[in-house]
Formats: sequence, structure tokens, C-alpha cells
Amino acid sequence: MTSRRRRPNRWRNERQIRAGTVLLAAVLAIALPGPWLAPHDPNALIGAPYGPPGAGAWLGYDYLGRDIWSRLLAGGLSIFWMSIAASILALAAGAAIGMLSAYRKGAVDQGVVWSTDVLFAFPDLILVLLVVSMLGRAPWLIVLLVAIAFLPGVIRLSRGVTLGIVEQEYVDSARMMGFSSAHILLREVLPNMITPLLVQFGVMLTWAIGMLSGLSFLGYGVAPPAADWGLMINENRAGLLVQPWAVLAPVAMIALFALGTNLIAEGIGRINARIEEEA
Amino acid sequence: MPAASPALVVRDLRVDLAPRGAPIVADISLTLAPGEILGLVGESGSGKTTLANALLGYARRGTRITGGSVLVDGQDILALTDGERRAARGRLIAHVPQDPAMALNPLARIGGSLSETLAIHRRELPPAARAAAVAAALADVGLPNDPAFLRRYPHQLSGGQQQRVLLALAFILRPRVIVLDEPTTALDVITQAQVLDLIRGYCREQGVAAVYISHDLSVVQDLVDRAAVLYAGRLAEVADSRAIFAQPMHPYTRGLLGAMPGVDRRHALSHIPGHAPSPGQRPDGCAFAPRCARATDLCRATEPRLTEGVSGTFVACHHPLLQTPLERRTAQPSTPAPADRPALLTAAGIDAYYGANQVLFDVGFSVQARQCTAIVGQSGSGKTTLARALGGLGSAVTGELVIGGTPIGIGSSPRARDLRRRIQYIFQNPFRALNPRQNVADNLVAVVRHFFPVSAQEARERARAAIARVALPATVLDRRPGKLSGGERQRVAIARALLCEPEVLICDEITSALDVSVQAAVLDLLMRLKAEGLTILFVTHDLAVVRVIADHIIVLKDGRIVEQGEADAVLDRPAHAYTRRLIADSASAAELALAS
Amino acid sequence: MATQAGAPPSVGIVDRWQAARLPLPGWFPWLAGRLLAGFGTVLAVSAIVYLATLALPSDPARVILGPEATDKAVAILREQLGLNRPIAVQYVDWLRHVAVGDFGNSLDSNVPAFGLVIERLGNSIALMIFVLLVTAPAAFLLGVAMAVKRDSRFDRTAMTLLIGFKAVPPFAIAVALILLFSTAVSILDPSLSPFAQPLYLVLPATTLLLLVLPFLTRLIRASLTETLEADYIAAARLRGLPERRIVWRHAVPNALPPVIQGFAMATRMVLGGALIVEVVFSYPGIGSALNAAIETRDIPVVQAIALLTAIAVVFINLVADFATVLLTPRLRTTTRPRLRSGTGARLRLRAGGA
Amino acid sequence: MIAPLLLDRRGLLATAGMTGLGLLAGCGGARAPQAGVDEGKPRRGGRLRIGTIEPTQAGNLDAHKPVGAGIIRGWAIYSKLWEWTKACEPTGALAESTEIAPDGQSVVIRLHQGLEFHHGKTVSAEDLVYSIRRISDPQLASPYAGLVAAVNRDTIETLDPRTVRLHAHPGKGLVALMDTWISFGGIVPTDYDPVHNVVGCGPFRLKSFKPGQRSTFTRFENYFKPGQPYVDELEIIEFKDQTARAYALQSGQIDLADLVPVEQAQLLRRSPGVKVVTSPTNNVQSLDMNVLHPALSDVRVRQALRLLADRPDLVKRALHGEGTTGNDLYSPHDPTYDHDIAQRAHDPDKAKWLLAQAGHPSLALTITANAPGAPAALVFAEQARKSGLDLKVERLDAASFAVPAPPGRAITTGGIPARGFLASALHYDAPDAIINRTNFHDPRFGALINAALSQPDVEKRKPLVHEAQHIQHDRGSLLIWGFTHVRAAARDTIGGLVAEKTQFGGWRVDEFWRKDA
Repeated sequence: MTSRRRRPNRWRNERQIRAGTVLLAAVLAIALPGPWLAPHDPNALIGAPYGPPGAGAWLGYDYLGRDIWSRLLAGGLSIFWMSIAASILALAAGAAIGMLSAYRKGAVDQGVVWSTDVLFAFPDLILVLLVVSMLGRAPWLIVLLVAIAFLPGVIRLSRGVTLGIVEQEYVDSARMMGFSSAHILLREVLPNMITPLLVQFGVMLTWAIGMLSGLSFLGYGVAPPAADWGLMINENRAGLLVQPWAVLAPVAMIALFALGTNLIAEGIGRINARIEEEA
Repeated sequence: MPAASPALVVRDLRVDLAPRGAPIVADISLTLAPGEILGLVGESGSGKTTLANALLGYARRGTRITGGSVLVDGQDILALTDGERRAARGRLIAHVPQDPAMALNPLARIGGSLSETLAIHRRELPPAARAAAVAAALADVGLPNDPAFLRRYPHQLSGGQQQRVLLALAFILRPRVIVLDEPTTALDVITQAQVLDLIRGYCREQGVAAVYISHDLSVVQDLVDRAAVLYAGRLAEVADSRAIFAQPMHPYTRGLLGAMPGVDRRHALSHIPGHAPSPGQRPDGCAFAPRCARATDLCRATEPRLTEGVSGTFVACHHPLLQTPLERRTAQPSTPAPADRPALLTAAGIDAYYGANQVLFDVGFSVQARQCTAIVGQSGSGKTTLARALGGLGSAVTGELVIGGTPIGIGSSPRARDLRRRIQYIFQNPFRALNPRQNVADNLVAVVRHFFPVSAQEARERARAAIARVALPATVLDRRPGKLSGGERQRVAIARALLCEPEVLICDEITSALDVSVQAAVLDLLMRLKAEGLTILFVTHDLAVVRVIADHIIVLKDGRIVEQGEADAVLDRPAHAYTRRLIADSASAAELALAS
Repeated sequence: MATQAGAPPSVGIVDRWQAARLPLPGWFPWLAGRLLAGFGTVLAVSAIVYLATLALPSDPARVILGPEATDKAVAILREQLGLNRPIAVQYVDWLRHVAVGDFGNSLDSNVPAFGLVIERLGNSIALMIFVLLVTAPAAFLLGVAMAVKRDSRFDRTAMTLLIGFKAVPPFAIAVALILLFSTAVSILDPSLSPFAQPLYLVLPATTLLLLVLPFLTRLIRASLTETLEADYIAAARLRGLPERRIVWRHAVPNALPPVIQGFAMATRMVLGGALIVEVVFSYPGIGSALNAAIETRDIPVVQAIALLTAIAVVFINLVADFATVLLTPRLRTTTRPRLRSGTGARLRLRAGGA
Repeated sequence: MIAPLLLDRRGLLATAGMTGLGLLAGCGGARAPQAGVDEGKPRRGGRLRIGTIEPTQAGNLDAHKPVGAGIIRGWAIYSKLWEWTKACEPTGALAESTEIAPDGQSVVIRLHQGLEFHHGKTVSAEDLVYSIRRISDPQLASPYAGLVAAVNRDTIETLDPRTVRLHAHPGKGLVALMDTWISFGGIVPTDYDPVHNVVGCGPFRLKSFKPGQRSTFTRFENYFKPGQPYVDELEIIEFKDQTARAYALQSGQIDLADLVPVEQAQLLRRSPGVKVVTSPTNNVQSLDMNVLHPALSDVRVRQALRLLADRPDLVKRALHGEGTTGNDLYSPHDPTYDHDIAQRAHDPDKAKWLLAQAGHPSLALTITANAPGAPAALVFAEQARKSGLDLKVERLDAASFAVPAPPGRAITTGGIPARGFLASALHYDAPDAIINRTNFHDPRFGALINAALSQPDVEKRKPLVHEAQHIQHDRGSLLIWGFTHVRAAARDTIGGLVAEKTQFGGWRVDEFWRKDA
């Protein structure tokens, strides 16, 4: 008998999501309650600069002699809320713009397509670096800029999906019955865009984590003395070979955080895609 | 049964779903003599395509051939090694796919595909001989074989030409058996007739056996020697084609024939309630029992075996109708338009453009109230553009439209909300007609509250009434469209239209995507609605359906009205040559014989 | 994530050309349109870049002379650099020079910015080519193998690995690589060009490879998986063609267009992602040059880099779309797409986008 | 505030190079340098490769306006009238004699006999005049013009082919001229051009220069120090990254690395074949308090902040222990320095009392820091927090930090390379100091400084300086908490690299020699 196929990949997605959730839970268990769990005040100068791991601090001390473990606990919150905020902002704005332009067609649509090309051509990091060096490091500004960097991608996706939906007969029927554009967009188009947007949200969250920590790494992220994983890497990078934990710990946390969100996003995306097929 | 050794012998063939093991197709046994054409008829979900592939030993992803044998010229395809089976495909048994546009490799030129098949199967042929064989194969199917044509890509051919290329690919190796999987479904009526002639001629001349698979009995009736009816993965009935049409033994076959409209006479259609169970959800005992009026406890308990009925015929039913021939009741003829009453809807001077070229040329006609006016035309005749313009869509459209005396904007030009209510539109593809994310109730309630200032409670009540009116169970209200069959979704669409209490209902090819039995049910519903006072504008290419439902016919060709008049008059005594051609191609020879 | 291939020519343009019966190939009007749009995009980017850099709060003249220089000296330098003229005049004048490739001199080393940036761009392109030369065949073979052996154990483990690498931010990988191979890495001799020191390219290239490989492989796998489900593949199998031939002669060529688009996206990712990697490895590419230029407010260099990167991205997109058009006969011959409204036509919802 | 390259600890974010000023003179700390180990007699020949750090700029070769690594190249190409001894006192180089007039208003400088430029022209008075007029030329807009501002560039007298007399602007003194003009006072010929005719009378001739990458030099046989330099060829390679340079030194790709940060030094000290030389200098580490700031205008608040600083802890954390504590006074090595002023103690209680007195029990201030200064700011902020002060640290990147301070700024991190008292005053808080970020204008203090600037006699100058230092210590605007060591590293095969009281240990290219030559 020919072409026998082994188990379909349904269980792989559950496993993937479970693995992702476990990772994310571990990271959040450190990041969310962190600030209150920290044994020492993250900014307190207690040990010797680059002090090795010892009794007081099981990960050792950073370049000023602050406890690495306490800073790690306190440092997760900022990157967590900022990456989620940036992704949600980009998602909302991008979906709205993409949907409207695909529905309206005509000059508006061409304008939007062209401007997304411009934004895509513009190396996003330049935009962020320039503006941050101009207006300083306010967290809300960084979130806004990261969102803008993701905007073209979301616009392109939502526009593509909306184009597909708008061709459907149930949208024609709504138009014929004289439903308002707002009604059509909100009740007919948007509900059918949820799945691709959810998947894009997961992917964007991972990019946001990478970008935010990259910015801090280059020195344009959250301002000191705040405890932030990206900043910890930047501050202690010179002493990488003297006290590796000061850099390795935050790097590991960021990597696990990104991996967790990614696994979950991939899993949800694949399951939804299959539900979509069966609908 | 011709005495020569049989070309194809299938015994107890069974194909299951890969992970869950539920049978898609089971207990299939057939024999085919050389030159004989067997029609294999089955509605969607019956497993006919799976069977077609299994005859060549191929199982799509997610399916597995788990039993039986397929002997072609004595060789069991299923028992061969992969290499031998690959060699047998094409040389011993060939396959012609359904949708020509999707079945040809878009990057391969026509000549390339043909010579590739020869290069694989007939390595010994020198290039010159191979080129000659390719040219001959194209000539056999009536296609030009000049170098320019050979260098063409599939997208540069018409639908008919593409299907002929596929036929050439099947015929080129002179196989003993050909399996044709609904080769003409994607074609218009005229091309369909040409392709069928081609197949009939080839099988007769080359003595090649053919299995012709279709969901449409009328197409099969005209071509095949013997017909087999497939229901829920099992053979319901196998008999000589003339016998099966005259004296169907299995209730399902009888139901199918009863639901089949014919161009020749206005039949009163009888439809089969419910819909066919998909693989994995099939009940115990006879799969047709839930829908069969004659079902008994025996039917519901044990699976009927395929047993020999009258000589040469087989039927799988505990209570076959052996003696009673099929009678087709004739419905009352189309009612002529009463001269005195003014037309409900009149259109004049309608022009429409698609990009730079014009599609409709100064179209004008009027629609009588409480009547069904059919707009008939082949693909590309502009009938859908016209329908959408009346319904309220389409930007590049100009012309006047008057309903009940009040002028109304044509195309997407603005219309008052009440005017929009009075004309409603049903779309062709039921699977895209309802918002998949909302359940049926929400879909309907939204429409009611859009047109009428009523409370949600009152709107839901009206929705329930509308669902009942289109003969759907109330349980449908809370289900998402994804869980409904094509027929059910189309009825929900009709219910949605009825909720607006329209005066005119425009139906754009609403039954072409449905199986015959489901189509009959929908047409039945429409006729009941017409009787209750609804005016219907039915757009279709299928003259048989027009014969069933229409009172008045408008024939459209390349954007112009070539003929219009009272339905039966136009169909019985067509004035325009194009109409005559359409009718001839739609009506099958056998059916004509039946009628006489 | 195959982004929507350049949309086939809008009907309006094609008709005008067709009507004019010019002996041009069918896709020429589309190409002309795309070139124009590309030029417009670059012009828009130049405007954004110019305004953004000029709005920087700190005054370049002061930055050069440092805090000790007297305000008088700073004023003189501002005059010399022409920073006092109105923005519009400066922009037009700047644009005129840029058109001929003169971005002015780098503020800190008064070496022509263009020359400096081109050399650094060369290094980055060397890195990019090195990465893509390794990634392309690897991603292609891996992607095809995964698609053909879909849902096998190999496919599942490879997929999990790819997801893993895709998730980890590039600089984390970079830092890890430094720690692991810190001593083994050979030192870039700043004077010789990176081409002459392939060993130095290994670490930054590996980091970028891990950034791009997952994306490309999964794209190829998805595109090929979808193509293998197509009807003409099943038809080919039923015609008795050997599986290997079907995969390589029928499926892969048809799966190429979205992969080419993915390639353009991959090069953009390498250009973008390279900045952090170059900074971590102090690779003298365009990324670290940009980072330094922003820090020292070396505006001509920032402008040059931003513009050249934008031009590179627009060019890459154009090449990718052009290749897609050439590879798809339906687009290449652009007989106006006939409306196939046949009854049985199954209209598939083709969701474009990422 | 100046961000001296010297104090940069964050390799990648080294920005001082960008401001270019870091590298003036820098003299020894309080403790004597480690005893120079006897390396035997220097040998001639061979090639010396120096690795320096230049992360952002391409740099240039201009004698009077060097940028980035241009400074170390200046040491190879150009000689000055004077140079620093290892004990950090200015001594004659091209200048045979320097006599400052009793009233400090003029100075007579005579060149040695028979000095030559790289292209053979003899060094004469006209070259000296050309050089001083070039550095102070407004068109050149050199950032170091301010250091010779006291000299009236239009009334220079050429007494004979080897002697000139410089006159001071009215009211200005020339006593500190040797201190200020020593670093960038390269003497260049009249036909000098920084790009096309790069000529000086330094130990090496320029052979090739690739901005931002590498420069090569050949030995100048008629160098004014007989028998020097020892190596035949010199090569300066600009690295972008500390780690990369450290590996290059370990693997022998380069022979010597200047200004090694403390982290790399810890690594290199443990590496075979490499030695690290630590020079204790008086390079100032300070927190400059802006006197115009409402709270800081009150002396009691300034004194309270000075009492809050735990200086040993600051040295331990901000400098990793490689430095010495400060007493809010600069140039401790200067002969006129008053060593009797008591060292400021760490007294948080007195500080809280003073703050209460001043009506600011819980003061909230911002410390603006650049990258090199950030660690100290963070440590001080933490120390102050323990005593109830809320100090916020605002870290700016180099470019924004270089912009003149907006009026509202309270405290800024700072520091200057060590030099004589008067030169430092001309920098920080003298009446016409180049940069007075702290806006400290004390009439009595100003008068004392001006008097000292015109008093060439050291003994007569001492009481003036002492009184000025008392004013600084009692009501000054500088919180000088420490002085930092400077480290250089080299292969064992390199001789001539010894610890000294100046920061130029790694730049004395005319002293280095190869033991394996």
C-alpha cells in the first residue's frame, strides 16, 4: 500500500504549547513577583565589584558590586510589559489601518501600500536609535518606536487578509443590504481576522523582546540605575570574562522568555489554522 | 456481457481514513469488459474520487487502501511493487483529473508534458518517434499540433483545450482502462458535449474500457453502457444504463432520478430529505436508512449485501423495488405573463464595463410579479454582472431600474434603505455566503434588526420562523455555518433574504454548487415561495433547472439579449440558433428517448 | 511567510500599453511602474532621514570640538559646515550632492562619507553574501527534505530546533558564541579587508545564519508542502512519473516564487539584524558604522548609511519581484487574466500577508 | 567637565576620544611609582606594533587639533618645546631655556642648536611663532586654543634665529604656560599641512595613514634625543573593541596596548608573556556642583554633599580599587599644594545636620553622567540614599553630554587629567577658565589665582595658592573624591615601558625597544 502517513502533528502542537507555557511560566515566576522576592535591594552596593558567586549572592556581584540575583529578579518586569505593550499597539494600529485601506481600495489603499514600502525600506533600528538619542530614553517612547517598527508588517498582513475576506459573498451581501462600512468592518471582517492576527502577535512579541533587549544592549534602552535585563548585559559586558554570570544570567532569561512566547504562538497558530480548514 | 476476457476486475476494494481507520469506500466489486463504459455516480461525500484514485493504487494523504484487488488485464495493481505500479499507471490504466485548470503543471509547456510521459514509459522511442507520437496524440483529441501550440503554457489554453490535453495525456500510452474523474464538471455545456463525444468515440474505436465518474446522472445517462450508484462509500446499485433509468431498484437511485430536472419536459421534482453522511459518521446497517421512506428495523440493523436482482443487475437493499418502473409526474406548465398587470421590475439601457472592455450592451427587460424569470447564458455572457447590478453591486454599471413604479439606483449607486429591502440576492457558493465566525441566529438577527426596528427577542423569534419556513430544524440556529452542509447553508441564505420580506429575490446560480438531490429540495422551496407571492429572478446556465422553475426566460449571449419569452414556449420551440444549440447540448439522447 | 508577491499589473496600465501595440514584453509596464515606485520610496526615505538627523538636539559642530572649545570656535565651525542655512535649502542642496554620490565629509575624520560608507557596506555585503551562500543551499535542502518527509520524526525534530533558534534574539546567540569560542576566534586585522580573513567571518556569520536559516527553511517547507498537495502533482503521480522527478521537476519549480520573496525578506533581516551582531563582534560593517555615527552625531555618515540601506532594500525587493514575474509564466506572458467564472471553479481563499 | 579618555572604563562606550581633550598632561599620584625594574641597556632595531582603542572616529593627524587616536600619533610625529619627566615635571625638550619675567607678563624661549624637521629644514624661531599662531588661529577652531589664550599672538618678538619673547594679554599671567602648552604645542614647519605635508620633529616620520584602521612610521635619525628612538619601524593599529585588543596582545599580534581598562588588566595580568604596568596618576575624578542651582548655591549644602561621599568606597567600586582618595583639591603633586589641609572625612550625621540647617532635610537632586562617569554617579547616589537624599542618575550618551550644560543642571560627573595647580584652575574654576560648569566665581579666589599666574617665583606663589586652596576646600564647588591609576600592557619582549607618575607610560614611543631585536 502506498504513501502511508505517520501520526498527524496534532499532538506535536499540544506538546509545543505545553513546553512554551512551562518556559514562560518559569520566566514570569522570576520576572513578575521578582521585585518583591529579591533578597537584597537591586541597587544596594553590597559586594565587591565583579565579586564571584558566594554566600551572600549565589550568582555573585556585578560591576558595581550589586547582587546579580536581586537585579535579575527586579529586571524582568520592564522588558515584559514593554514588549507586550509594543506588540498590542502595533497590532491594533496595524490591523485598523490595513483593514480600512483594503476595504476602501482606491487612492487611500495605494497611499498606505506605498508608505508601508517606505517604512519597510527604512532600516527600523536607525529610526529607533535616532529618535531615542533625540528624545531620551522614556519607556513609553521606546514602546512607541518599537511598535512603529512593527507597523508595516502588521499592515501588510491585515491588508492581505482583509482583501481575501472582502471578496467573500457574505461581505457583498452585507453591502447590498446597505449595512454601514463600520458595521461590515467590525462584525464581518474583524472577527475573521482574529486568527492570523493572533499568530502575528505571538511572532511580534518575540521580535519585540529581541529588539528591546538589543536596544538596551546598545545602550539606548531603559536608563540606569533601573534593573533591566538588557541594561545588565550592556553594563557588565566589559567584564564578560571576569564575571560571566553578570551577562549570562540576563541573556539566558531573555532567551527563555523569547523561546516560551514563540513556542506558544507557533502552537496556537497551527491549531487555529487547522480549525480554520475544518470550518 | 461481451465474452472477451474482462479489462478490469475489482474485488472487495476498501479504502480507510489513515489515523482513525473509518472506511471511506468498502466492498467495491466490479467487472468491466474492453470497450465498455461504466458510469459511477455518487454525490459529494460518497467517496467517488477516493475510489477513482484507488483503481490506480493511489491513496491521498490521510487515506490508506486496506483491502481488495484491482485486476487490469489480469495484473493486480495493488499487489505490484512501487516501481511496477508506477509503470502500470498510464500504460495499463490511465487517469483523467477533474479540474483541468488545476491539473496541468503551470510551468510545463503542453508539448513538454506529453513528451515527458513518453520519455518515462517508452524509453526505447527515439526523439523523432516521440515527437510524432505527441503530434498524433494531440490530433486524436482534436487539438492543433503545430510547434507554436506545443510551446504554449496551460494558462494560455481555454478550459476545453486544457481538458483535451489531459485526455491526450491519458490516451497517449494506449492504456487498457481509463478512469475519468468528472472530466466535464468545470466545462460549459457546449464544450462538455464535445468532450463526451470524444471519449465515447475513443473507447469504441480503441476497445478501451472506461470508468466515468460523475455526480450528475444526466451527463452519465447519455454516455455509459452500465451505471453504478455509489452511496456513503458502498455500491447501492449496478445495472445496464437503460434499465437503471427506467427501473431503478434502490430507493436512493430512485430518489436521485426523481430529483433530476430535464430540459425536455417540466418534471415535478421529488427530493430526498436530509443529506449523505460523511466518512466516519456513517450509521450502522444501511447508510441510506435514515433518509429512506421504506426503511425497516432490518435496514437499520444489518448492512444489505450487493445481491443479483434481475439478470445482470445488482442491488444492495433489503427491500428493492424490482417490478415498479419509474414514472415522472409532469408539473403544470409555466404560467404566461398576464397582459393587464404592469411589470413589477423593469430595467432599461443597462451597460456595464469590466476594466476597459464592455460586458453588457443596452440590456432591457421586465419582470412580472409573482413569477420566476430565468436569465440564461454561458460563462462570460454577463449574466452575473447583470444580476449583481440589479442587486446593488458593481461600480462600472449605468442604466435605469424601476421597481413597483419607483426608480431605484443601479449597481453600487446609493439606494434608500427601504428600497434595498425590496430586492434580495442569493449567491452561488453557499460556503462563502454566511459569516463563518457567527452562528446562524446572529447572522439572521443582525439582518432583521437592520431593516426593522424590533427588539432582539422579536428578531430571534422571526429568525426561528424563517428557518422553519425553509424546512430546516431549529437546532441549526445555534450552529456555526462551518458545521452545516452546502444545501443547509443555501437554505439559511434564503431564510436571511426572506427575513427582509423582499418583493424580488435574485438567485445567482444558487444550485450549481449543490448535489442533484439537494438542488431539488431548494428548487422545491423556491417554487413554494413563488406560490406564496415572491417574485424570483433566477440566473443560471442549466436549462434543465430553468425548465423546472421558470415562467419566463431571457437568453443572454455576450452581453446582449438574444431571445426572451414564456418558458415552455422558448424551450419547446427555440427561435434563436444559439438557444437551439444550448438546448440540444443540454438534453441527452437517452433522455429524449425517455420522453418520447 | 511569503509576503504577497508584487501584485500582477493593474489592468489599467497593461491596457494602455497593449493598446499602443508596442513591441515590448508584457511585463515591461509593470517593471517601469515598480522602478518609479522604488525611486519614490528612496526619495521619501531620504526626506525622513534628512529631517530626522537634522532635528538631533546636539549640534554637530559642538560635538566635533568637544565641550572645551569656546562658543566662538563652535560658531565658526557651524558656519563652515553651512548648518545655519534654512532646512529646505540645505535639503535640496544635500539632495543635489547625494544624487552624484557626494554625502559630504564625515564630520569627525573629514574623509568623504560616501567612500567610508561604501567600504563598510562592502564589508557588510561580504558578510551577507557569506551568510546567504551558506544559508541558501542549507535551507533549501533542509526545507525540501522536511516537506517530502512531512510529519516524520526528522521533520518534527528539525521543526522544534528551528523554532528554538528563531526565538533566541541574535545578540544572545552572539554573546554565547563569544564565551564559547572566546580564545579560538582569530582577531580581525583592521587594515586587511574581511574577505582576506574568512576565519574572522565565522562567528558573526554563524549568528546571522541562526537568525535567517529557520525563517527560510520553514518558508521553503511551507511552500513545497502546499505545492505537493496541488492537483497537478496528484495527476503526475497518476501518470506514473517517479516521485523523485515529480518533487524536483514539478513541485520545486512551482514552489519557488514565494521562496524568492522570502529570500528578499531574509536579506532584509540580515541587513537589519547585522547591526547588533556587528556591534557585538566589532565587525567593521555598516551596522557598527551606523551605531558609531549616531553616537558621535556624524550626520553625513548616518544619512549615507540610511539612504544606501534603503536603496539596497528597494533594489532587493525589485529583483525578487522581477524574478517572481519571470518565473511565473502566467505573469510573464500577461495576456490579460481571463475571468474563469466556470461553474465548478473552486474559489480558494488565498490569504496573502506574512 | 571634561570626559578624559583616560577615565573611560566602558570599552565600547569610550567617548572621551570623541571629545578629544582627554589627553593633556596627567601627573603622578601621591604614592611613588613602582620601582622601575632594571631591564638592561636598550637595543636598536625591530618593529613595534601598538594597539590603541578608537571605537567611533576615524581620527586625523593635525598637531594642534587631534581627534581620537590622533593624539597617540601626535606623540610619534611631533615634539614640543617641553616634555613631561617620569616624575611628571615639565622639562625642556626642543626649548634649551625658558625664562618667565618677574611680573609673569612675558617669557623668553630659546631653541636648541641644530634641530631639524623630518624633511631636513632646521627648526628656527619662525617655526615656533608659526606653531603658536596656528594653534590659536580662530579659523582652525582648535579646541585647545583656549590653553594658550593668555599669550598675545600678535606681539611675539623674534630676538634671534633661535629665540622668541612672548607677551601676555594685559592682566593675564604666563606662569602656567609650560603646563598648558606642553601637550598640544607640537612645533611644526611653516610649510606644514595636516593632510598633505605631515611633518614635525618627533621621533618618527609618517609613512602611511589609513583613517580608523592603521598608521605606520619610520625612525627619524636626527631626533633631538641622541640614539633614540630605538625601534626602526612603528605601527599603530586602531581596535574597535577592548576584548579584541586584549586577545591580539595575548596572541602576539600586537606588542603594546595603551590605556588598558581594569577588567582587561585583570585578564592580562594572568596571561603568560604579557606584563601590565600600573601608573598611579593624579587624574581627577570629581562630581561638579553647579553653584547657580538653587539648592547648591548654599555652601552648607555643598559641604554636606562633600561629607556624604564615602571616598574609599567610591574608589573601591567605581575604580575597582585602582585609584587613590581625593580631598576636594586638585594637583596634589604641585609644589605649591598645601598638604596641611585636613582630609575630608565621611560624616553623614554632620551632613544631615548641615542639610537641616540649610532647610533641605530631604534634598532631591539629579546627577548627569556620561558613560565613564556613570558608575561613580550611581555609587554616590546609593551612598546618599542611605542618608535620606534622593539622587537620581541621568546617563547621557557622549554627544548629548558634550552640549553645554542647561542652567538647571545640578551635579555633573567630571574629571580632568592631572597637571599643575594653575593649569588645572585655568581649566576648572579660574576666573577665565575655559569651561566653568560649576559657575564658581569667588572674587577673593579669582584675585589669588590671577596673582599666582603672574608670580613665577615658587616660594612667593605658595601662600597665594594655599589661601586659594583653603577657599576651595571650605566653600568650593568640586567634590573631588579620587584620583585614578592608568594601566598599560606589553609583551615581555618589549623594554622601556615603566610605571611613572604620568599617564603617558604607554605613549613614550621614543623610549620603547625590543629585547629580541
